[in-house]
Amino acid sequence: MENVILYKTEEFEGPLDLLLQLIARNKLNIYDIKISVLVEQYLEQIKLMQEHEMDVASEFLEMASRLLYIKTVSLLPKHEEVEQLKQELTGELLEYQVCKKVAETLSTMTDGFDTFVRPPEPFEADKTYVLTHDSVDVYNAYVTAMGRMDRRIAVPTKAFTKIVAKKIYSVSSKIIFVMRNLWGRGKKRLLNLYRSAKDRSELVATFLAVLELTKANRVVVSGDNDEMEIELIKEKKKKR
Amino acid sequence: MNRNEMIKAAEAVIFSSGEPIAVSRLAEVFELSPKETEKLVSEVIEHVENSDLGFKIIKLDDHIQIASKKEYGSYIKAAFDIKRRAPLSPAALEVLAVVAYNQPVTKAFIEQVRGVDCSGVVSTLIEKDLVEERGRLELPGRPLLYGTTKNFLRCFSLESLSDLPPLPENEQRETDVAEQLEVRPDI
Amino acid sequence: MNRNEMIKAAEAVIFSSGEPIAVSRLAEVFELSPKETEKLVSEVIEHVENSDLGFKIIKLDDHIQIASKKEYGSYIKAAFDIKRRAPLSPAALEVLAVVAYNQPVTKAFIEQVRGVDCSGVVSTLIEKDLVEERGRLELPGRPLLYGTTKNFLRCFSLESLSDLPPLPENEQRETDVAEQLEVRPDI
Repeated sequence: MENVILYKTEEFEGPLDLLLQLIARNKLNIYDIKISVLVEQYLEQIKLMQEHEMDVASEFLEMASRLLYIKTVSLLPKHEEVEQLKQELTGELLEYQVCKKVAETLSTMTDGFDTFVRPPEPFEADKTYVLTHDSVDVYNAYVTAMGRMDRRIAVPTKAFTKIVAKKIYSVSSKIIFVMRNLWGRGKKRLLNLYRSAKDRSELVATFLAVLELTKANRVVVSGDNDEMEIELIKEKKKKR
Repeated sequence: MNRNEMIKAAEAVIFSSGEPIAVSRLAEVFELSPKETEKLVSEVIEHVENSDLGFKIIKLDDHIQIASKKEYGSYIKAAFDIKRRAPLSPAALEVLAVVAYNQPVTKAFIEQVRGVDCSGVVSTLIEKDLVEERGRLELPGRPLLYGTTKNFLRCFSLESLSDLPPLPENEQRETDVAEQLEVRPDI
Repeated sequence: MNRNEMIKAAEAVIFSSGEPIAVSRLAEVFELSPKETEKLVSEVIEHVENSDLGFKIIKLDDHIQIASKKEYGSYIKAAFDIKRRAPLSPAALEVLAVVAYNQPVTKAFIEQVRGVDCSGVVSTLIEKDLVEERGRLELPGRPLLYGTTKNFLRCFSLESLSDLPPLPENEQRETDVAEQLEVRPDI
């Protein structure tokens, strides 16, 4: 077993919490995050959660794709965007760190819920509402309340068609795609694998597939930037 | 625990109880014999009495409770009356509106619409005689149904529910949503 | 009415109310100016304090309430069979922290800070009467706003929100981020 962190999902309050713990564990600088280290360990952790058949909240996956996106962008020759993306993440992490600290302080301030109050004295009071309103007040309140409902309930069918219509690429299908590409020649320029991708979803899936294969010691990636090559590891070369 | 502390602890217990509390319960809590408890109770009564406050401890048979002194009843009533004149909160008004336009409805329906728990608001509206119970829905769990009262009509200058301002276009959708949620009965 | 009587009448009103009562309501009941009412309130607090009872008068913002003294909590729990109240979960404390320091806030703001959905936690905090609705934000969708309750102040031994401990180090940044997100209203 590698040096993985054996946390349980329940111990993370969310992806930001997980990131903060990884940053602390690796003594990373929160103001200048080493995205590659973070991505690797973050994905490792997600995989661990999935292996333990835990329900990985969508927020964790969302953050995974966000980290991967930052990493992808940083691999591009021109990557001015990276600094901004990293700064945004740093900002969120700092903000969340403050939130955690305050929560801790608050927890020391409770009276342990040890003070008690009592209900009002049973008093033969007539609490009947006496004010009068215009009937339009009910109407307005109703429209306000329903306005919220429109968003909560009426949205689904129509709003999701776009998302549903969009093809989602699975990582496993892309693993097959990468392997098939490498089978004959055994070596290929990494950028060529991405070239056929039609949208971001496919790009991310291919990228994840490469990461998966690297981790499983099936392929090795070498070189840098657009000269990067991906090579299939032959059975006998494979470590243990 | 010294005597003074025990008296104060007993006061705290009696205070926290909204209803009269059995003397035997105090005996259990402080692990005292009936006789010792009697003594504790009389010391508590004496302590509160001597403090000369706006409320006192009263003993009814084998129960004990704190109550405000009768002579201040008019002030208490005045405070209540002022409270009665406070207008409805926006949250209460919204819940009332959802009940008015969809009655009879379950709490689950109101919560679905507003996205937050509404038990407290519904009880307040019942207390104010703006909303009332209307039987139960014949579904698993038999949830209570709510509707508006006559006082509601009066407070909102309506002669009947049909005088409620009509809803625009989406009245239809409204019904759809209710059906979709399957919490609204066909009545 | 002489001074002593007025103090006792105020005690009766505060006791009878059970829930926190607005100081302004006392002003109305006793027909006093705000300044005179403040004086009356401090005399009431002093009177009850000096009586050395098992309960005390606490100030919560511009409200006052009688509550049992903390040190007798265990006896109250024993008497009424109240299970040890589970401490708040870290998630609940985090949401509470965001609400307390930024109120009024929308759920979207809380989720932005914590990076996770918080509907369930917010409902729980509302049920525990630590958080309450505070109207709606005038933005598309008119999202609900949330703030902390008086019960929150009591449970965290605060007289008012200004007693909250100062934020650690990057207080300035905090505000910047809030502005950047543009979900927080200027209030």
